[in-house]
Amino acid sequence: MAEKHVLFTFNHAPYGSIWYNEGLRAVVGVTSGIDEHTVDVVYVGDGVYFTLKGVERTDSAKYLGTLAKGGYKLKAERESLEARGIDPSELAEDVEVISRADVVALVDRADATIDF
Amino acid sequence: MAEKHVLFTFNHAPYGSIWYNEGLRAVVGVTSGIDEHTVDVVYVGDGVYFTLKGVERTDSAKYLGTLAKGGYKLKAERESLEARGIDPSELAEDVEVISRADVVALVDRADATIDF
Amino acid sequence: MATLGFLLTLGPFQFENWDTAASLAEAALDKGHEVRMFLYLDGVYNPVKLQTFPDLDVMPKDRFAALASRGAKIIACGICVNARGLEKGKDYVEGVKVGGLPDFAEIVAESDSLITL
Amino acid sequence: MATLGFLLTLGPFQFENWDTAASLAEAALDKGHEVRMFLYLDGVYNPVKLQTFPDLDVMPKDRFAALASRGAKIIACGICVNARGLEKGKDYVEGVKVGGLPDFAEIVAESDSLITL
Amino acid sequence: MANLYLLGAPAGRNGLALAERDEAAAVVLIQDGVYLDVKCLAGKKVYAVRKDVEKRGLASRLPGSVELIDYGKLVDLVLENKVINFA
Amino acid sequence: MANLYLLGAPAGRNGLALAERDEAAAVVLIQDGVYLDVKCLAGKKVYAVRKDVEKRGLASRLPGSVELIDYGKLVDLVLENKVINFA
Repeated sequence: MAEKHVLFTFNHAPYGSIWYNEGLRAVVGVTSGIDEHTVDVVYVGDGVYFTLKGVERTDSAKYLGTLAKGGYKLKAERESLEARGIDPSELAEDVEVISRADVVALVDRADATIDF
Repeated sequence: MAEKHVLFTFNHAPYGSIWYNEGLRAVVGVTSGIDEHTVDVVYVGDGVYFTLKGVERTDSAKYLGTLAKGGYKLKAERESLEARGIDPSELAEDVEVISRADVVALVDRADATIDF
Repeated sequence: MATLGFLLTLGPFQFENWDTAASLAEAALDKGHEVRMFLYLDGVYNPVKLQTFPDLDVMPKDRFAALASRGAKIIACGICVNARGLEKGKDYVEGVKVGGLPDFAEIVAESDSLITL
Repeated sequence: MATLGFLLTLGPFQFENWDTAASLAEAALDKGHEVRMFLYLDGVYNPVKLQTFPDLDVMPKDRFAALASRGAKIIACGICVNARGLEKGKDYVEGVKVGGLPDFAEIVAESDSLITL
Repeated sequence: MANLYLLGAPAGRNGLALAERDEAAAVVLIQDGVYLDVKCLAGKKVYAVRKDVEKRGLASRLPGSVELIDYGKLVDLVLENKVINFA
Repeated sequence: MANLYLLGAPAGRNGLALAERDEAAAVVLIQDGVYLDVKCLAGKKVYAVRKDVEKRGLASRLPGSVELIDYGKLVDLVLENKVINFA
């Protein structure tokens, strides 16, 4: 069966709804099965609020730990951060800021996309 | 028991979610029980999309009929319409356009408020 | 002492509203107030007694059961209950009743303040 | 012929997503394609077989049962099922199975295109 | 007695627009409502639920004039004022 | 093969911003995504699900260049292109 490269986008802020966390559970599920897919994890729109330094990550810690071990970085879209007045210095250390053009390049690279 | 005047605001566009319709069911429920409350029904934000002339009202028809019989009008906030580029001529005939200041006056008049 | 009413239209887990409603109701009871709550639409999923989820220490249904046992009057919309296949709430935690919108109209009448979540 | 995959994370009634997912799956089967669907989070409420609601001619669960009977492979997330008190899907319509995220990973592998709703 | 606007999401934006025009308004930010930009409320009393602010790492991003409160205080406010719901 | 952006709500806005920058983009508006303002997509192919547009009374409000399609056509598009999900 075909291994695929899957782009996950996170669109909801924590914690009003649960996609921010259950989406990470799904990312881990998709990367760790017999079908060894690879992924990109990108925060866009209100999703970027999850990448703030001070966000409590208790419930997401195990998924984030697994992803970090797999060499994955969390990516946040610069234009979404700017629109919300968030400076890169306010972000957690494991977050990489990329441009909207970079996100489009990830769209091009992906075999499938999933939005949470 | 105290009869109250209740302000219902409708904030969700049809039909992505069901509040636009089940909110009307609740309005009818609140006006027609032993506790004979009176109501205002105001569409604000994306809720104003429900007041467009061409919106299919099949599922809401019975609630709207009951409200019309009770002498109630649907009210749409002018500023929300303008922000969405909706001209009053595009609205259904049973909709009255009121200003944001008018909505604040309805807030003042209400004993309780409910948002859908 | 006063009476605080709630209208809850979202279910457990997916949205935060159930937790806010339960927390506010608990705080109101702590202060000696009365609590009335109407579960409408997906709100009727909250008191299903068979919830089991390793990630949460306390299940949503347990919070609602505790509220009911402390005297909160919690009523779920019967039409919504049956639509969602919950069969008149036969698998609800103790203390939560199934009713209808006339019960909500009564809650509106009885409550000094009303919170929609 | 191709395979169309779905990830559905919202339940029946409250949001429109279940209807769009079912309609697209029906259209795909009509064209002779294969359908795979993973029900995640509130999506697991869709196939509860006791749904009854006078305002709808066809219940959501009937749409999903029909899809399954036409060969669509529909799998619900077991963790989500149990969290919501649905006891391993014992009251599900026929044809809907309970599984886990590895099944979703397989759906991702098998599907020519994947739709999230 | 104030009109106490309870602002969450997504309806909070609509309530915020009303509160801005309402001289009797006080505002409480709850749940994802703590992301709202409350600059337009200058001069009005604004509260936010402490737990909702802190979990989201927003304490340093809110104006200093916003008072963080717990659920007990929110119950008091809700019963002392008229609640204008926009969750 | 285009990047076929499936835009609903609330994530549709985020997908729209990407589609605007994506030369390979085509767009399908579904569900509450039909309320999106697609002016920024001038020159790109935009479809909308006919049922979602007509129920909402929006047929006359959409640009004439938007092609209304049924679910059968959407299945064809989804299988002929890469789906970029923003429901």
